[in-house]
Amino acid sequence: MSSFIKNTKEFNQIVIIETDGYLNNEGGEAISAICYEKIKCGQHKFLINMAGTKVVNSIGVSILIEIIEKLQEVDGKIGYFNLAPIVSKTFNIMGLTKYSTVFATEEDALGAFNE
Amino acid sequence: MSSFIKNTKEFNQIVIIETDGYLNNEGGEAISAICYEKIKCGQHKFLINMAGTKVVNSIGVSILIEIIEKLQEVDGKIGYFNLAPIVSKTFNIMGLTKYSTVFATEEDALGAFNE
Amino acid sequence: MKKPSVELKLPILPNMELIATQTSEVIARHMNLTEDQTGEISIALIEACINAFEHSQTDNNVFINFLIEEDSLIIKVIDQGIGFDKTKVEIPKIENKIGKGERKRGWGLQLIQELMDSVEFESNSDGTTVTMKKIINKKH
Amino acid sequence: MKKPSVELKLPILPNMELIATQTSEVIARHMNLTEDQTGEISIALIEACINAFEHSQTDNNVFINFLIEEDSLIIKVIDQGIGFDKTKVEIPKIENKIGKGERKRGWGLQLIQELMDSVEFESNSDGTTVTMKKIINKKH
Ligand SMILES: Nc1ncnc2c1ncn2[C@@H]1O[C@H](COP(=O)(O)OP(=O)(O)O)[C@@H](O)[C@H]1O
Ligand SMILES: Nc1ncnc2c1ncn2[C@@H]1O[C@H](COP(=O)(O)OP(=O)(O)O)[C@@H](O)[C@H]1O
Repeated sequence: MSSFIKNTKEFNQIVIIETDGYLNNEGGEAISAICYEKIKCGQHKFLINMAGTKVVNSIGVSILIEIIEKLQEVDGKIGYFNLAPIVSKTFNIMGLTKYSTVFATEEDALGAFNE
Repeated sequence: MSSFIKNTKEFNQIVIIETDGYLNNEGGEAISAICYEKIKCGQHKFLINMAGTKVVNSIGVSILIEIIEKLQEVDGKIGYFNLAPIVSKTFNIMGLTKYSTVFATEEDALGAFNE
Repeated sequence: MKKPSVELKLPILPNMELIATQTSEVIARHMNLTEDQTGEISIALIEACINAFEHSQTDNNVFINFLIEEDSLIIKVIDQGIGFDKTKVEIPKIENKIGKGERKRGWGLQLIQELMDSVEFESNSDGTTVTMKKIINKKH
Repeated sequence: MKKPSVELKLPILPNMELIATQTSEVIARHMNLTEDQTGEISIALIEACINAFEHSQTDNNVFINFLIEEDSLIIKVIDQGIGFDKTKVEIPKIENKIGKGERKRGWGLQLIQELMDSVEFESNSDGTTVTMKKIINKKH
């Protein structure tokens, strides 16, 4: 497993992935590998805890767009929490926030995804 | 107060100083300013929590040697805990560990200083 | 007195753009920039470096110059790559990328322009120079 | 193929040595060095930079070159300062510094030599070049 993935857990049918370090091409692919695997097994709610990710690049974030697209096919969704302000800003500029949600905390995220 | 000093507290006549960031000249002087002030008021046991200090330079560490010297005059002592391995190694090479003690944790440090 | 500058020469290797951002963070602290501005510069710089790396030969280098001015930070990212015509680059929209099997990438220039106060491109077949400027909001 | 190198040109400003260590940390990660070796290089480099800054004119620059070899990392710190005679520098001992009103400083060269695998000094009145080498222990 890539060292970019710090931890993966499941909770109430929600997959929560915790990242660590630079979200680049490799980091994005490490996330998508997990998501695609879990989608095959019938999961379709994903949350990413990005507390450990202080810096991203647009290639890594583009891979999140691929995941969003894939999730539309299965009526799934993805969200993020614990984002550094600049990561949140980058997601905004790229428009991810039109198709997925940035939450402040894990609690907020789980609350919304459990509905 | 310098932003290098994250927190200062007193506990059982022991002054505990928590640092944050690069221990350079300025950082060293921020520590010594507190120590000299407290020595004037009769304190002479000091512990430094260096969890937030991942990098040091020899000028900053030399100021700790000045503090050790000053503490000898008042029969006081100084110790450190939560050191990054390279900080601990630097203290060893410079010989600080002959005149002061590196502890693994706050608990160990307080235990030894309370005796 | 001469204005202080920091210059980097980076090889084309994975993640070397992090040297550029780490450098910009030290400079930002020196200039007493806000955390927001520091982050904006970091991401813009990463994107400019990735472009420079991606369109260069592996034996080339990428040069990054930071010019510390009184009220701004000017950063030049210089490559010896194949060059490009900025006017031909489409502005990306996520609506056009999702559900259409389109290439998801193409955000670098857009991010640079949104995150910096001014950006200039000089490009020809010998390479590209991106000049980005951040006007300083001092902390407090 | 040419060996990859990273080159920095730093101005004489407070804490600019952190650019050098941040750079060495990115390179160390690229080379898959252990945390111990990464830290040793960081501190040695800080000390070499501080010396270079301290003995240069403020209008000068300090140059740092990292040469990434198969089994070692070679770092050169080059200043245009006043130079010095390494053989005249005393080896510091804490016993001689405590309780004697002596200057507490004088540890930089000692740290560099203890932390790196080999160190060479070339110095004359036009400046000093310190060449330090770390032989790589790969992780695992
Ligand atoms: N430094 C450069 N050298 C050559 N071409 C470049 C450079 N920077 C950008 N380009 C061109 O502009 C396009 C858009 O760049 P960008 O917005 O960063 O997105 P991406 O690199 O993901 O395609 C690139 O696909 C490339 O054709
Ligand atoms: N790059 C340099 N240029 C000129 N003199 C130097 C340089 N590096 C070291 N020196 C000399 O060597 C002495 C010892 O250096 P060092 O061990 O780093 O301790 P310190 O700098 O604290 O005195 C310095 O005081 C200085 O006289």
